[in-house]
Amino acid sequence: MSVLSAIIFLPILTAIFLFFVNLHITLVKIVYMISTLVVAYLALNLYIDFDASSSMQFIEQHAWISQYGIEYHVGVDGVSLGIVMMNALLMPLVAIALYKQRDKRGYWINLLFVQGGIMGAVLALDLMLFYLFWELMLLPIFFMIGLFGYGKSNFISMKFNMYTIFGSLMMLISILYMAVEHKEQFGFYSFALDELKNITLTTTESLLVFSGFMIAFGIKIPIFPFHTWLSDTYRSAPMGIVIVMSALMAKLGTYAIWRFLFTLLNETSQELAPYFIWIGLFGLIYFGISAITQTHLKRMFALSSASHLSLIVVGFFIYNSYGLIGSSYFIVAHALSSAALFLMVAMMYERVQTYTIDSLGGIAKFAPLFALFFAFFALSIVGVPFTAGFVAEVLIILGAFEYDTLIGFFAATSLLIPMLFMFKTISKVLYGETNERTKNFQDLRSHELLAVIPLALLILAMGIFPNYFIKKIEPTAKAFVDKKEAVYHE
Amino acid sequence: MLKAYMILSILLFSIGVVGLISRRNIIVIYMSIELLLNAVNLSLIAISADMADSSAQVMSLIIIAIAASEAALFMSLFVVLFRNRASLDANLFDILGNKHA
Amino acid sequence: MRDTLLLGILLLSPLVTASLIFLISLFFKNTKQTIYTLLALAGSGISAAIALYISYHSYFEKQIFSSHLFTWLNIGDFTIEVALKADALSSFMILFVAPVSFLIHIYATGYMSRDKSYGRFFAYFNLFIFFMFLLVLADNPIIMFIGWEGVGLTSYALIGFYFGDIQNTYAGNKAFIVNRVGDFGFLSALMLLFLSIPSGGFGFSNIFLSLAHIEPFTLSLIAFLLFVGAMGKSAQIPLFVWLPDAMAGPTPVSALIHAATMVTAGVYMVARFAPLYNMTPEVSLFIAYIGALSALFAALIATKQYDIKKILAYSTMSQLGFMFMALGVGAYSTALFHMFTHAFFKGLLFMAAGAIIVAFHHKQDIRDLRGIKFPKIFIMMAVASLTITAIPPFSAFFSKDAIMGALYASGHLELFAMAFVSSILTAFYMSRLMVVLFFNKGEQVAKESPKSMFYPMMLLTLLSVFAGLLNVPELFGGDLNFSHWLNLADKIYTIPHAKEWALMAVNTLFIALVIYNTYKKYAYTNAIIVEKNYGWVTNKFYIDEFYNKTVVAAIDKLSHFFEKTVSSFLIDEKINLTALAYLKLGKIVSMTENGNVRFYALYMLLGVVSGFVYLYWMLRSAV
Amino acid sequence: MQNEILFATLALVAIVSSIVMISAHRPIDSALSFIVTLISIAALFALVNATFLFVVQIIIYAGAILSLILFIIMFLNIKDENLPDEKYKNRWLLATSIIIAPFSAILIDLIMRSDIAVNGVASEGFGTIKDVGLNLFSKWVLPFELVSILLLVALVGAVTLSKRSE
Repeated sequence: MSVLSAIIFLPILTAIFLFFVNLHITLVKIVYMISTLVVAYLALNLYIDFDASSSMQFIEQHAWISQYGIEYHVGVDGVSLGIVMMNALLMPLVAIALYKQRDKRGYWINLLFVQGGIMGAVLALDLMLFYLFWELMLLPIFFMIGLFGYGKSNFISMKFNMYTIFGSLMMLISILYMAVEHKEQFGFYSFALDELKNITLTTTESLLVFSGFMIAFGIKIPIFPFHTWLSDTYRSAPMGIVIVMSALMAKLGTYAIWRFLFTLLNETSQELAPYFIWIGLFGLIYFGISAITQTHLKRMFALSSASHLSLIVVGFFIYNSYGLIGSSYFIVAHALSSAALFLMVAMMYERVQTYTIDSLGGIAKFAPLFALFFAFFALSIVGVPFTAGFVAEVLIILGAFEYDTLIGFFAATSLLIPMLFMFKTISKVLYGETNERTKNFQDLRSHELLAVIPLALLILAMGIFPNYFIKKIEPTAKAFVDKKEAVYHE
Repeated sequence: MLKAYMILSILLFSIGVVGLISRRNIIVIYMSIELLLNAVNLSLIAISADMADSSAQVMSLIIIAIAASEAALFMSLFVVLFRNRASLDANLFDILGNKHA
Repeated sequence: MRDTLLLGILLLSPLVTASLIFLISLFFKNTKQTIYTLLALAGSGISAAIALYISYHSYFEKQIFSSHLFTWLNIGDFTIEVALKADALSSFMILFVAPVSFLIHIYATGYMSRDKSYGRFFAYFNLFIFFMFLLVLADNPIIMFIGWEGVGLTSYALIGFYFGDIQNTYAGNKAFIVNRVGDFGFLSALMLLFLSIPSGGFGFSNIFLSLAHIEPFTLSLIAFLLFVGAMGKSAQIPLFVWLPDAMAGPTPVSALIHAATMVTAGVYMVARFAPLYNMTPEVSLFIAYIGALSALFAALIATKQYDIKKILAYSTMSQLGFMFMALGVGAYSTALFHMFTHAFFKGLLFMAAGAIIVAFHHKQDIRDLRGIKFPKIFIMMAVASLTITAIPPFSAFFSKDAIMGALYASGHLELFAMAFVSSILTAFYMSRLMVVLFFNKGEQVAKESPKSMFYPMMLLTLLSVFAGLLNVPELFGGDLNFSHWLNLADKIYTIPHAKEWALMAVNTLFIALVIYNTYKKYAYTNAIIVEKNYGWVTNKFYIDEFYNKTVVAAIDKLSHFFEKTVSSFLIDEKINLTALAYLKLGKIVSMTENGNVRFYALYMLLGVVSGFVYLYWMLRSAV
Repeated sequence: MQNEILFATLALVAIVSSIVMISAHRPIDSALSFIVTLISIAALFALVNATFLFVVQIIIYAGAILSLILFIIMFLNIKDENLPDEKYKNRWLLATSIIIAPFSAILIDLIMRSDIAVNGVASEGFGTIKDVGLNLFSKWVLPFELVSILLLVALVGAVTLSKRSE
């Protein structure tokens, strides 16, 4: 059993154990902490052992349903490493920050399931396995929104699931189609990424298969116009899930575009890239501007995430190493920042019991630590220098300029638009006069500090010394670009 | 002759089905069911005559016996239903549906 | 090694002290102010000392200090080093940035002494100068951009320092947002520049070597976009709107940001890219026109302002316009020299204004401050005012006169005319300010300013008077030491001495006349009260209103449109309707399952009949 | 020929009376016309020499079952307001007839076109009580026994059902 399998299955097994063994809630939290910490430790080891000079590694491969060529096949490369690290890191931090707020066993069990699901989906190299984990991470979210959500949570969790399952089914059709094609062309079924990329499809076929995948990923990210589940879901979902969704799951959509679409349908992806770049740029501006007049904090950050995710999509589709590295870096940077910011929002909600931006104000006066971290994380989302987001944005913009000057200019608006809503929010939440709600605002407690300080330090480290981190992504990017060149010259 | 009998049987059967589905009065529905049985009996008898084999007659005899037992049950059912609802409307008896769920 | 040590300490001492102050103020609530004071002064003092040392060596021994710290990014060809370099230009910048910052620090310890957020203030303050040093010392444009953004960011924090009033925060927001518009241009330019030059590093020297490879259009685009960045940072038309609002911050902030540091960054950047601008004369000319317009426009608005700090703010914008005019015609070192003197006299003016504001209980309207008695401040402020109006022999006389001369010599007489009018207007609004404040009947007498505020001002007064001597033109027997030191790609303009004398004389004469007339009009009269305080000029030509109505309102409208119309109505509602349609369909279909057995019989019949028909049809077609 | 005329008449009577049965509004009318149907069917049995079944049909159906129905109708004392208000009865009848028409048509068509008649030669005493009885108690004894159980069950069921629940 390799380290990757351990990382995938430890949370899932722990969750199953907690599900069947009725422990006291305190014990549940302790078991949760132990499990996530072990995963974090394993992931850290993985990061250290990760060979920065090669691409795919730690591959583990077992036959599973050999009749149909379905395999248990996992591996990690520079891009997925980032998501794995974030997933491993954020889960214990979420618990540290929120452990006082949630006293339901199901909350923690579902979070563990989500963690395992995301790990599996990130690491899977077999499409059936990927599909399995992709669905596995959805279900806990469905339950969590339904059970612990706010507002019309049943409706919203239903809507979210309908949306995503619709997408997943489209993807399943594409996967099955490719497997059957493989059978027809090579005589045996296979769902392995490396095998499926060899099949030849006609233009129409590849377009349809591409759309099947793209609908699934596009809904999950979300790109325009599949975004309407987003703000309601974020508003309603409990904070643990919001963090997971914005920091990890949405990234998984962009990651999957890169991992699966670009591998399986390289030429089609390149042909369609301009359209998706424009959709991404439109989304960047559209979501950003939509966010400006939001009054609900979680909705606003939801749109803000969507805006940045569109930029990540652009980064992937511009198909050069700057874009790819920038996007991969942005995945990690944004995961850190948005998770941290949502944590801050959760802490704020615990104190003032409201998410409405206009009913806040003056928090900085009594809670300087809170204000400092809130402002810092908000600014890190905007991408000010010395934060990880800045590096990523610069790289993506550079890639965009290399691709096309006009697209570069549009990508560079990411300097402007997020700032408009973020500064408005910072001002209204932290500054101004205190009011009834905020006058007794308690500053950060020590366990909360414990959760946010690592995030802040990591954001700073990634902003000041990006080279150390980027070295791990570079070979992956290089392999990718070489492959692109190969297609280009054919 | 057999064909004529069969056709008549089919026609009577069809009329029975029409009555069974169209009517809401449960007594008429019951009688439609009896008509169905009779239509079948008719065809059995006709076949029996044609093949000169009395087994089919035994069958229809058994059918008649079953019809009789059915009649007994139906009658008691009518009594119970009418007692409870004071109506013979078949549409009233719809607890199978999701309206009452 | 020595270079690394010097530059590293110069750069890091403000950062380290800022972090320390931050941590202390966050975690130890009852720290004495003295500790903050010591840390803050240590941070900027060490930097200032090293800056002077470096400049000294640079000036006299033509040394270049450079240091390579670490590799920031390295992707294929894209290598960004965190490298610092103090060449002549950078040394020149730190020569005034660091000491003036230090003086403002000392001043601020007095000014802010009663403020509860003393620690936070100095944390921001030191952070600000850290970013300023990074901007100035960076050896490649990306690192420069980091400093550039950092300066904007900390200025946001400083302008919105009194966040109890949300308007101050909004002023900070405005500053940063407008700056970021400029940054958008700057970064775009850098990206284009990077992609245009062949590989081999992105240091300044390498960039300038490769400029010849870039096609002219791209080059012009880059030059223009870089200037967009400068527009934002240096408050030129049309990105100047943040500057007057930025006066919401404490006065030392105004002195720091608007005299010596942040606003001058744009000028520095254009001067840094002088080789580039020399190759794109049309963009240079554009810069000159923008500068001229800004100078004139700001000077015009300043004549009708009543807030003491706002007058100075517009005056800053106007002086920056002068600098850009000079940059535009290629007289880089002249522009830089004006920036040098400007740092002193404008810093002094702001400090004096701050002293007045503190002494008179935070009154800022000159109509409420008529006829104040504040002799020491009066003397210093008078010196500064005479300097800014370019009366000989004060320092700005040399710098501004050089600009005028360059403009005249460049042949763009329309620029010269605009500069001339601006200069006259400068004389008017400055003397109006002085006369209203000090030459009126009034009973308000101030307490003495604290020593910590007074001595820095003293020093700046001296510098305002004598700094001009550092770059005396040939006309007066000097040899333009500074210009030779900076050694920039200046265009050299020579005009006959007689003409130069004439220009100077006419200029000075006009200024003197204006001052005299202003005195006559405002001294011991109520002219300032009866003056009409409405109309286009007083309301800054309704530029703010214009931006609010167009840009801000448009974005708001667009946001509502996107959210309400596109997202909710056009997309979400349609998707919900689809879902609803399925729900309706489900209801309709479930109506068939009504529990009524005869209906079930009917369905069975339907099934049987269709089965029959199908089989029959199959049979018929088979036969 | 005589047989054909007789068959035609009886068939016509059976059909018409059954149509009357399914379309009559009041159950008593239905029941009475159903008797006519049953008797004509019994007569049709007789026409093909199924004499025993003829008798059984008359006695059990027309006699026992129908009188039971009539008795129930009387016993329940059904008034007009107890009857379902079958506003769309005729439409329903028409619609269902149309639906079933292809079913009948196809079956009739198939029967007409196929050659199903065996034309076996009937032995002496075919259809008599002896013939049927021998058959019943030799080849069909198990179904016979099962039917008796069924009748018992029905009996018990009927009693249980009509008992008033407390």
